[in-house]
Amino acid sequence: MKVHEYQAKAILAEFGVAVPRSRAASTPAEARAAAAELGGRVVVKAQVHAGGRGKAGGVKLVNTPEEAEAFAKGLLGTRLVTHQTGPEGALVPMVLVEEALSVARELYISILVDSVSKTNVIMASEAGGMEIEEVAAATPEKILKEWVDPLMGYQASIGRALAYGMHLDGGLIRQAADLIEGLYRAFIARDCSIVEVNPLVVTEDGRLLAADAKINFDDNAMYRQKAVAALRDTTQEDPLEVEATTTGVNNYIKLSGNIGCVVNGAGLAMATLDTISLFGGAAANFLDIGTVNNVDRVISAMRILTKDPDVKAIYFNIFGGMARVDVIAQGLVDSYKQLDVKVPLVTRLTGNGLEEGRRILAENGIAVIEASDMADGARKAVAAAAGR
Amino acid sequence: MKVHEYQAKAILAEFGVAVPRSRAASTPAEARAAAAELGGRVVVKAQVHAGGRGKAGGVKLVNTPEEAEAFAKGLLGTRLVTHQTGPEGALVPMVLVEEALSVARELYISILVDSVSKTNVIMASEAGGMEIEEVAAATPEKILKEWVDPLMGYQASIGRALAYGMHLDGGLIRQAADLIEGLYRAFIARDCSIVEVNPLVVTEDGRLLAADAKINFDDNAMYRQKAVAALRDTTQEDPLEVEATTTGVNNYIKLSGNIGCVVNGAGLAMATLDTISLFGGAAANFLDIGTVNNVDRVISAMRILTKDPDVKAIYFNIFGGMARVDVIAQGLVDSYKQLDVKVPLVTRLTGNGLEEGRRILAENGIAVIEASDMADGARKAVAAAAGR
Amino acid sequence: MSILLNRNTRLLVQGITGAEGSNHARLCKAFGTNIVGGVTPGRAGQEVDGIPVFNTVDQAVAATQANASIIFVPAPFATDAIYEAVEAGLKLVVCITDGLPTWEMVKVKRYISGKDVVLIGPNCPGIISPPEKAKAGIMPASSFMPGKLGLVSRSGTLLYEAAAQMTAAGIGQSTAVGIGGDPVVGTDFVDILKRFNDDPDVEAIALIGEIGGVAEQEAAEYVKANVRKPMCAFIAGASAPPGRRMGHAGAIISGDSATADSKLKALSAAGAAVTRNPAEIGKVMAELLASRS
Amino acid sequence: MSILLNRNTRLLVQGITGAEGSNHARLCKAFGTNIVGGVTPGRAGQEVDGIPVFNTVDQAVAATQANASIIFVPAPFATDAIYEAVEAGLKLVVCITDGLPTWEMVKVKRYISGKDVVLIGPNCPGIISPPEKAKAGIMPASSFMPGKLGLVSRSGTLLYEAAAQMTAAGIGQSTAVGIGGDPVVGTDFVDILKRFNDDPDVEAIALIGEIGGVAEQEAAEYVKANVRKPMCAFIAGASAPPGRRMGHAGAIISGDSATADSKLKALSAAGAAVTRNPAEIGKVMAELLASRS
Repeated sequence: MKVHEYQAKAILAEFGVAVPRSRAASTPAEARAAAAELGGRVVVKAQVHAGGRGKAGGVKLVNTPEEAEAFAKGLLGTRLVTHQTGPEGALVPMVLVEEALSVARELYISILVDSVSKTNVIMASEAGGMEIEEVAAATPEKILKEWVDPLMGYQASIGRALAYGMHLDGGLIRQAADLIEGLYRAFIARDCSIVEVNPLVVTEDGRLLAADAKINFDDNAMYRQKAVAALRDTTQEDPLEVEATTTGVNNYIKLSGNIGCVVNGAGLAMATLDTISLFGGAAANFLDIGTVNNVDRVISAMRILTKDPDVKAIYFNIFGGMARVDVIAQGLVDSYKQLDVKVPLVTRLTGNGLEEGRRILAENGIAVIEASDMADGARKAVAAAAGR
Repeated sequence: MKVHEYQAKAILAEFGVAVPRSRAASTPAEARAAAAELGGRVVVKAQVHAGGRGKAGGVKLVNTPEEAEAFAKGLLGTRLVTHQTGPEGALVPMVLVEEALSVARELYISILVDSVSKTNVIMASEAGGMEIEEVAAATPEKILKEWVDPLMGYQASIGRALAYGMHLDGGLIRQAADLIEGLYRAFIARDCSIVEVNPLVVTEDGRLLAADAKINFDDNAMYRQKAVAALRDTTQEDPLEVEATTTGVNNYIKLSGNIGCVVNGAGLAMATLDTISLFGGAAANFLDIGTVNNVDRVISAMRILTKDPDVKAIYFNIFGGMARVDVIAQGLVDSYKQLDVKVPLVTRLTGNGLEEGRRILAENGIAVIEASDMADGARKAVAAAAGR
Repeated sequence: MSILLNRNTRLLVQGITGAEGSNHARLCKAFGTNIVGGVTPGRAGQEVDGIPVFNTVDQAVAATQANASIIFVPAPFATDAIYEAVEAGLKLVVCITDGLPTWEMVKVKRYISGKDVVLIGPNCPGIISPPEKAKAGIMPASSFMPGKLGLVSRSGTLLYEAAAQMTAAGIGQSTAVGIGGDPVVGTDFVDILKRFNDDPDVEAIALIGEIGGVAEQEAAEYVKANVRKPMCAFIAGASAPPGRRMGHAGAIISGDSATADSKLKALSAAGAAVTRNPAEIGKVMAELLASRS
Repeated sequence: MSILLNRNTRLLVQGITGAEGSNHARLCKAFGTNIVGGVTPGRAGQEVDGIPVFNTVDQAVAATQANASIIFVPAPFATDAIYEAVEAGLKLVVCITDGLPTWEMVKVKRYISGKDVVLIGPNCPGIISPPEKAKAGIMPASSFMPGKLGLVSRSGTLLYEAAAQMTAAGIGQSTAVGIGGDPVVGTDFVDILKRFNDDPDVEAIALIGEIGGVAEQEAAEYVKANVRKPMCAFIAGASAPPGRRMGHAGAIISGDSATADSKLKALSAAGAAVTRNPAEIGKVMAELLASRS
């Protein structure tokens, strides 16, 4: 789960992380008032769940409250297109009005789980303000890494090592160590999957501030992070993806092809997409229906697929294990009763509950294009979507 | 560091531990008001830093606020003598007025560091209400132990294992698990060295309550437990021990003999007491003067010893290491200037700074009975204390 | 004839009275697994399909001498269930439960490090050993048959898929392990590959990976240095768009090394026969075995 | 000629710019110890007695190839100092600092378990190896002389006391270790006894224990099963009243096994010559050696 920059900064500030003075505004008038309160000269930043806002015209340094209001007016309620949003762009529901900083240096800090050591790693770099992937590619030696033992937790020497490694000195060492400790405490306490501060700014007057902040949260931990979960902004997500999560279809991702897929298991779902791709087709979505204990989730999945105008054929690839084929079949039957399914349905069914599932489909007269294996299913789905 | 029962219960309650309803009272009138508020039928308990209050007459079940007041009046400001206080007893500065419980069962729970596994252990027993040492001696199989991995912290299965092990059932399992988790969280968060609930009571109406509670704290952690440190009640300590801690002589313990000892190092200090004992004497105190960086601590130690009317001779056993003999010697010189030292002084000095130390003592005309080794010193101290 | 699990394994089912726990306890037992007990707090004295239920793992171990467990408890209780199993001295713990916060597994991974226990999962289908008639997992037994193949997969359903293809091609399995799709799992590919490589009864190995993480690259390094048995591999997610999460939290492409392509190349360079078609895993293995014999 | 420490040890001093750190850095160096650097954050570029100071242990290791450290930082910072040293890959860490909360050491003990590092202390006098002219500690060097005795003590000053008696009796020391008086220390008696027992250059062993805890009982068990070298022992605190804390938090008599008497009996039964007189430790050892030769 993602949150807006203003929400991320509020969370980090709770843990003592130094952030610029700022106010979030949802109307141009609020933006003007915020700018006035902050002294007039401010940065106004579009709040969207995507990077690349600056190049896309979503961030502006202004000198007066009136300019702040005007810029906010041009952003709020519009859709901002960045290189991360896709052509449809992302709705701007809020702007962040923030004190303008006199920037002496731009640094970088992030925290995430290291896939090699399987523990939390804090990365820092003197090359702030650019994408860390670019830094990693061009000057990997500029990326410092410190791992945190999960037993010992954060230790002050970790922050010091990174601070000295970024060639800070004097009072900035202590500021950096405190800031990094705050980031780490937030990372643990709020079950983050990534905390990224880029840039981390050293101001001309010797302050160290998280000038931008990005937090993603571990979806699996939201059951114990109710306050975080409440920050979800569904305007920033694909409407079908929102519907999926609200109807229990947790692993749905909208893609750009035309074959709607329903698969049980994430790995099999990915492999299904791969097979479709091998046969020259493209999936309209990724959908792992998971462990199906009742038919409702099948109906929810079918409802989403029938709402997607891109879908020209539906492909069910089910290997019955914890999920049973007969439950899937009953769900399909009920879906055809409740929904107006207009596109052809290809099924590749096997595993637990197969015989019963086949019987249910046949008895209820559901017209399916049966496939013998997952390659056959992909081939038939590609053909069906092409109208062949 | 120790605290009173009422303070221990307040700390545990912060962590969700179920305790009886109660009010602490420092005057008989407060005790009466508290009893009235709690319904009249209450237990009034003397608050002293010692066990064995019940047998010593410090605890009474009363039926009316007036009885509570009368009992409190007889206790407050007096000294209660229990088997743990010594003959001088302990001042009763407060009483705890507590709801009377209908007790169905008495259990036992404690948390401390296990000296074998070097990790925290939670002990539980169905044989509550008696000293755990007696249970350990008589029926060791009735003591359950669960160790807590410091990395994983408390896990619910630990409390369940203890709860089922004590043959609780139904809703008491959950109550016990919650209570034990609360105890553990308090143990860690407040840097306790022991948390003991004895008895842990199951009431006739199915509640599980910490009917008594004892907490000792890790003195080494008091720098980060300011709120706990503020609970210290010096009325419960030997006045000389209080003076010792307030003047930087942290490891002073009053004993029953007549040879005042000043030693550097806890092990050497214990060995010094052992040697005195071998020669038929008895130490008036244990005193580890630690690492002496200035003469003031020597003067403070000497002041305590000269205030102790039991002390008939003083024995300095110093092996200069981190502590230097010359600093000790200068401290002795200053002590003789500032204090009225009437008893003979035996010194056994060796190690770092020895020559300089001897010179300082000689130049200042301090009359010492020099000893060649620690046995010689003990022998001479025993003789000096006996007036020989 | 198998790794980790065999006919002598004495298996507990943690969460046995739940819907999934009771269902799969029955299925595992029906397959032949030596299930000696189940654990659900408050349910001691009950039975599930003739299997006695205990309140705690300790009590179950005391009564049954169990040495392994399979966990079906909900995610918020799974860390505790793993802890309880490990503290009770079980040597094999299979955690089927999905949805554990990553931080929980970071701690658990550190916790079991150096201990004499193998944790499989979480978010995994478990283990099956057809020759031993032993299953600590949720895989459909009908897709498997006894043989000499060692099969390991991050994905559950792809494990079944690959096994079914192998079985259809006449290639039986010695042990099949689903290690789980989460970013941090108890046992990684390398741990399982070592066991397969060291087991003289395993004559061939199949590995089913996914995009994201570095487990397949680590596996490739190990294979290159150590494995001389015939081996095939497939990596799911070649067609996944970068940066999106495909169900398994581990499957985010966060750099070049995490792509299906780089993983396949690494495994191929290590000597494995690789395929980009998940429908042909069995065929590739069969051809490889035929070419070797 | 020694355990843990020798003339090739490359020692760092953490907290070298403090009063104790700088003083003992000088004394250790004067004894002959190969001190290669010191660490105090913010003091990089300075020198203490010619020893270069670094901001972090990592930087010091990179510049000096240090492989050991001695810690003098105040108690609130000692856990971090130990962590920094261990993470930097040092193989020997000696923590002189006293006053660490027990919970910190419970965590540290678990943390270093299984790692390739030896932590001595905290609240200890450190290690000295007279034949190697190496000292990572605060003991007065004049009390020690080279020889073949392995000496280990919980108490610092009793270590000096015992060493001085040995030296006076002509019994030189190979290595002397003060393991520290806290309830939880990095290295216990048994760890040191094993090293002494395995070192062919150690011909005799002296152990100085205290009341409280079970370290001496564990030592006795090990000695009984393994040690055939001449050994003597003293336990401080025979005259201590039960239940009072005698300076060392570990020295609370909490049961029969924690008394001086039971510890002496256990060590005696294990074959050690024991004495109840701390002034006669050297004499007892000398008599034992004389009776053996």
